[in-house]
Amino acid sequence: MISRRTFIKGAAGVAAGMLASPVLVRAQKKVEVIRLAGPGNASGRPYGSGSIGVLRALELLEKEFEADGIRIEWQFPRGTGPAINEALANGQLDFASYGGLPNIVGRGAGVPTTVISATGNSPTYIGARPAAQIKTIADLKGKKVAFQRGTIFELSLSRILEQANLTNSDVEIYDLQGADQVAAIQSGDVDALLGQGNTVLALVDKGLVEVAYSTKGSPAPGATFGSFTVHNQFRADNPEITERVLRTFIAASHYASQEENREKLYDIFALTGSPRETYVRDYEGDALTDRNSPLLDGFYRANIKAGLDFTVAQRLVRRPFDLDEWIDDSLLTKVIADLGYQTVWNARDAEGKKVG
Amino acid sequence: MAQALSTRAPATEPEIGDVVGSVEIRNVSKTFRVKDREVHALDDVSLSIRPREFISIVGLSGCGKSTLLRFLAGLDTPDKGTITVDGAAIAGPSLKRGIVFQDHRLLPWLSVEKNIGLALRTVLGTAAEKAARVAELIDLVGLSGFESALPHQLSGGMSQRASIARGLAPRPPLLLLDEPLGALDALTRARLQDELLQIWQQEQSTVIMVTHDVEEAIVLSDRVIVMQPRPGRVRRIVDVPGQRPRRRSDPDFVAARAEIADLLET
Amino acid sequence: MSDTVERPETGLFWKALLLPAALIALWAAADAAGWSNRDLFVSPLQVVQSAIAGFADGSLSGATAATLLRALAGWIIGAGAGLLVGTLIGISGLARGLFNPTINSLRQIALFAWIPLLSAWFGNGETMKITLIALGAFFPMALGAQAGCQNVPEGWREVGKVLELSRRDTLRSIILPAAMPSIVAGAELSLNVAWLGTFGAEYLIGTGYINGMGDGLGAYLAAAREYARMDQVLLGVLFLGLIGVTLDRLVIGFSRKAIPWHRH
Amino acid sequence: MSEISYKSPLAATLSGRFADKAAIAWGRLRDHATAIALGLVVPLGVLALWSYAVQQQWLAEQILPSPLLVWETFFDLLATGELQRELLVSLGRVVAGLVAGGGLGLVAGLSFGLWRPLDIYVSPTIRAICLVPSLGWLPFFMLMFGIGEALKIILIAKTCFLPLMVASYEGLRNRPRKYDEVAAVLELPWATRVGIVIWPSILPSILTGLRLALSKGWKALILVEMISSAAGIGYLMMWGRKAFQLDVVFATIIVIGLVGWLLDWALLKSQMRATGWSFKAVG
Repeated sequence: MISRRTFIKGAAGVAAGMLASPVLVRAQKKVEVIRLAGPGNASGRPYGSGSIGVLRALELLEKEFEADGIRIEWQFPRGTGPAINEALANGQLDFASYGGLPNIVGRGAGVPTTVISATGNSPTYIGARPAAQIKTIADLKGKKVAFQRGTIFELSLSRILEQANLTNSDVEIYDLQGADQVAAIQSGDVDALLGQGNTVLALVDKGLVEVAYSTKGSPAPGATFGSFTVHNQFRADNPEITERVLRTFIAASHYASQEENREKLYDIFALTGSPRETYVRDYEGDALTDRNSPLLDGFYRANIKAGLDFTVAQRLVRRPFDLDEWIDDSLLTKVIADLGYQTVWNARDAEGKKVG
Repeated sequence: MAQALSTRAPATEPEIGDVVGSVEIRNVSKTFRVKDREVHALDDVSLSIRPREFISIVGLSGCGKSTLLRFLAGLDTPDKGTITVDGAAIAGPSLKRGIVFQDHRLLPWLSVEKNIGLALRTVLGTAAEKAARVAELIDLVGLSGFESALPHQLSGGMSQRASIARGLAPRPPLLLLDEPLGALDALTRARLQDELLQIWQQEQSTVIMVTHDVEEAIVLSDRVIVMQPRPGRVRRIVDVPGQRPRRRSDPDFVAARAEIADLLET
Repeated sequence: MSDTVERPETGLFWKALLLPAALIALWAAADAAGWSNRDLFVSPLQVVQSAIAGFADGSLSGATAATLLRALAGWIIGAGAGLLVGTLIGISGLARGLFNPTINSLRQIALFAWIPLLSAWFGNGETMKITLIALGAFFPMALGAQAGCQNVPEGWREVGKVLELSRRDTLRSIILPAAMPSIVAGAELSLNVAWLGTFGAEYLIGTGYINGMGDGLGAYLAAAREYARMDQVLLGVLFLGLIGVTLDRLVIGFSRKAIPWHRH
Repeated sequence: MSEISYKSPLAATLSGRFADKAAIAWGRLRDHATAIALGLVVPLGVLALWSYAVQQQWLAEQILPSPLLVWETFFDLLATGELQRELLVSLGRVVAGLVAGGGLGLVAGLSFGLWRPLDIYVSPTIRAICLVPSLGWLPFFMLMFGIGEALKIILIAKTCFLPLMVASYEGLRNRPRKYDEVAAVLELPWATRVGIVIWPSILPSILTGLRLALSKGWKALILVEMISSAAGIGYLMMWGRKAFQLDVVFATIIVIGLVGWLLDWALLKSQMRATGWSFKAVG
C-alpha cells in the first residue's frame, strides 16, 4: 500500500525527531528554578521532617530568591532515596536531602554530586509484633523484618545487628513501603519493622508493635543520618546561588536547633501527616543541636565510611570512591562563619562523643 | 449519449463511444499452485468477442471461468497467452472494464449513492456531472428512494442492482459480470435478467457474464461459451439464435438448452 | 453474529443490583451489631460521609479530575501513536516485517515493569507518568489498528483496485472504514489500560510534586492507606471502578454511533 | 477461488515434483530468513542508537548503562544462578495463580452460561468486582491475606479469573446452535453430545481466554512482586532499581519481556494444534 520510499522517509523523520528530543539537550542558561528533593514522607503530604522540613515549611528559600525571580520546586517522591538518585542522574534535581545509604549508592554509581552539609541524625526504632517475642537484638535472628530496601535502614539494620554479631543475612528481609509494612505486621507476615519515630511510635500507639530496640539517646551507630548534596554541574555553573541555598539551609538547621522552637518544630513535622505526638516522643530528651547538626564532623564521616564499606560489601556499590573528594566542607565552614554560628553545634568524633 | 464523463484514457486508445469493447483472448493458460500440487485452471484458451456483444460463460466448477473473468478485470494475470481489449493489453484493473461481483461487495459504511459515486472518484468531470450520473444510474437500476440507504438495509436484489450501477458508472465499454444473480431467488432473478437486458441495450457495452445457470445464459446472451474443467478449456461456443425477448418454450431455446446441457454432462 | 437476542428483559438492571444491596445491608448490620474490627472495617455511613467531605473540600474531586486529565492526556498521545504505527504496519508489508517482531516482544513487558527505567530517564514528574500511560495505551491501539488494516477482506480491496482508487482514497474509503471495528476495540482496550496505568503511576510513584498538577486518585488511595483511613481507601477503589466502567461505556456508546453498519 | 481444489493432473512428472518441492522449501527458507533479517533491523538499530547514545553520553551512564554492561550483567545473573532462581519462583506463582483463578473462572463462566438465574443475580456483581483493577484490590488483599505467598497467588488468580469466566461464558452462549440440531437429529447420547459437539465448540474461546489470562497473570505477578516480595523476577528488578544499577533493571526487563512472549507463543502454538480447525474455519 505505502511505497517503500514514503515509508523510509517517514521513518527517517521519526528518527530525526528522536535525536532532537529535548531530553537529550541540556540548555545552559540563567537559573529560573531551583529544584530540591527530600524523601517522600508518608506519600501523601509532601513535607520532609528535620532541617529540610523547616526549610520547606517556613518557605525560607522561596523568600530568599523571590527578588531574583527564581522559583523553588520541591519533590518528595514516594520512591525516596532511589528515586532521588534517578532524578539527580537525569538532571532533574539540583539539591537533595536524603539518607546516607542511597546517596552513597548514587555517588558510587557515578551520580555527580557533592556533600555540602549533613542533615542531622534520627534514632532508628525496631518495632516488633508482641507475639513475636523479640526483646533483644539477638532475638532478631531468623525473624522476618520489614523496611524499605535501598534506604538508610538497610545500613541501620546491619549496624544494629553487628552489636549481636549478626548480619543482615541472619534475618529474613521484606522490602515493603510504609503502609504495606503495617499490613504485614497486622497479618503477622513479618515480625518486626525498622523505621523512624514517627512511623514506629504511631504503630506502638495503635498497639500493633512494641519497641524492641532503638538507638534513641546518645548518638549511636545504627541511627539514621543523611546528607545535603548538590549536583556538581549546578554548583559549577552557579557557585553564588549554591552558597545562598546552603546558607538558607543552615539557617533552617539553626532554627531547628533552637530549644525555644521545639514546639513549633513539632507542628512543622506534623505537616507530614504523622501524628505530632510521635515526634514529641521521638525528640523527648534529645538536644536539638545533636539531632539537627549540619556538621560534616568525625561522627558523620565515620557513618559515611561505614556506609561505603557496607554498600561495597553488599555489591550495592561496585567500586569504592574517594570520600574526601565527595564530602566538601569548605563551603559549609565559610557559611557557618559568615552566619556566626561557629558555636551552635559541637563537632563529634567518630564514636559520637563531643570534641573539645 | 452524454459525453461529459470519460475515463482518464491514454490518447492512443480509442475514444469511448466508438466501436469499442472488442476482446481478443489468445492461447491463455494459467496454473495455480495449491500447497504442493499444481492445478491447471486454464489451458490454451482462445476467444474473440465483438463490440457490444452479450457473452455468457458457463461450465462446471473448476473450469476456470471465474479465473478468465479475473484476467479480464486485471485482478490476475495469465501465465501464458495474451488478452487485449480494443487492441490494448490488460495491465491491471481499469475503469474501462467494470466488474460486478457475485457478492455485490458494496462497502457497508457507504450509502448506495456514495458506493456508486466511488466508481467516479478518478473520472474527469465536475461534482455536479458526477452527481447527475449517479442519479441517472440509480434511476436506471430502479433504486430511487434508496440513495442514502446503507447496504445492510437493502435486500439481496437491491444490493446487486446497486453493484451493477457501480460497475456501469464510468461507462465502461466492457462490463464483466461474475455470477451477478447467483445468490438471488428465482423471481428476483428473472426480473433482474430483464433489467440487465434493458441496461445493456441502453448503455451499449460489451457484456461478459459468468453464470451457472444455462437458461439465464440463453435468455441473455448472443453467444454462450461452454467450458470444461481439468484442465479448463473452451468446449464449444454456442450461438443463440432468435430475437429477444426469448421464451423458454421457443424451439430454438429448447434446442440450445439441450445442446449446452449435453456438453456439460459429458 | 449471535442468534441469542434475548437481551431486552425488563428489570435486569434492578435484579443485578439485588446482590450488592444485600451485601451492603449485611455490612451495615454487621457494623451495627459491632461484629467487625473497627480498624479494618468502616461503616457504610462513614464512607458516604467521607465522600461528601471529600467533595466539599475538593480533595476527592480534585484527585479524580487530576487522574482523569492525566489518563486522557496519556491516552490521546499513546493511542494516537498506536493508531499511526498500527495503520502503517497494517498496510505496509515492509513496515510489518521491520516493526512487528519488536512490538510483539515489547508488549509482553508488564506496564509497571517500565517504571524503574522510565523514572530513571524522565524523573518522577508529569513527563514520566504521561510517558508510562502513553506506553500502556500504545500497544492495544497499535494491535487493533494493525489487525483491522491487515484483515480487510480481499474482496473489498479488489473493489478499490477495479475502481482505480488512489492509495489515499483506498486508505480513506476502504481500509480505514473496514478496520474501524477493530480500531474501536483497540481504542477501548487502550483507554482501559491508560486508566489503569494512570492509577498505577500515581499509586506507585506519588511524587509529592508541589508544583505539579496534583497527585490524583492513586496517590489519594496510597495516602489513605498510609494513614489507615479505610473509608478513604474504599472510596478510592470505588471511584476507580466507577470511572473505569463509565469510560468504558462511553467508548462503547461512541463506537455504536461511529460504526452503525457494524452490528455487534 | 474455490474452483482450484481438485487433484493435480497426472502430467506432472516425479522429477519435476522433486524439483518443485526443493524450490518450495528453498523459497520458504528464504522467506523465513528475510523475515528474521527484517525483524532484526529495528532491534539492531536501537542497539546501535543505544551504543551511540552511551558513547556520546546523551544520558548519564548511571541511567543508560552500555549494552555491553547489560550483557555482562545478564550473564553474571545467569552464572550465579540468581536469574534462574527468581524466575522459577515467579513461574511457580503464575502457574499456581492461573490454575486456581482460571479454574474458578471456568466453573463460574460455565455456571453463569448454563443457569440463567445465577447469570441475572450474581454475575453482574462478580463482573463489577473484577473490573476494579488488581492494583486497587491490593490494599484489601494485603489486609486480608497478608503479604506472603498467598497474596501473590490470590492476586494472580483474581487477574486470571475474569478472562476465563468471560471466555467460557461467551463461548457457551455464542456457540453455533446448528450443530446441536445435528446432534439431536443423530440422536446422540448426552455424554457424546457434550464430548463431541458442545465441548469442542467452546474450546477455542476457552483457549483464547486462557492465553489472555496467562498474559495478564504474568503482568500482575510482576506488579505484585515489585510492591511486596522477597523473591521473584519483579523483585530482582526492583532491587536493581534500589541499588541504582540500571544494568540489572535492563537485563530483568528484557527477561520479563522474553518470558512473557515465550509463554504467549507456547500457548498460541498449542492452541493452534488443539483447535486448528477454528483458525481455518474463520478464514
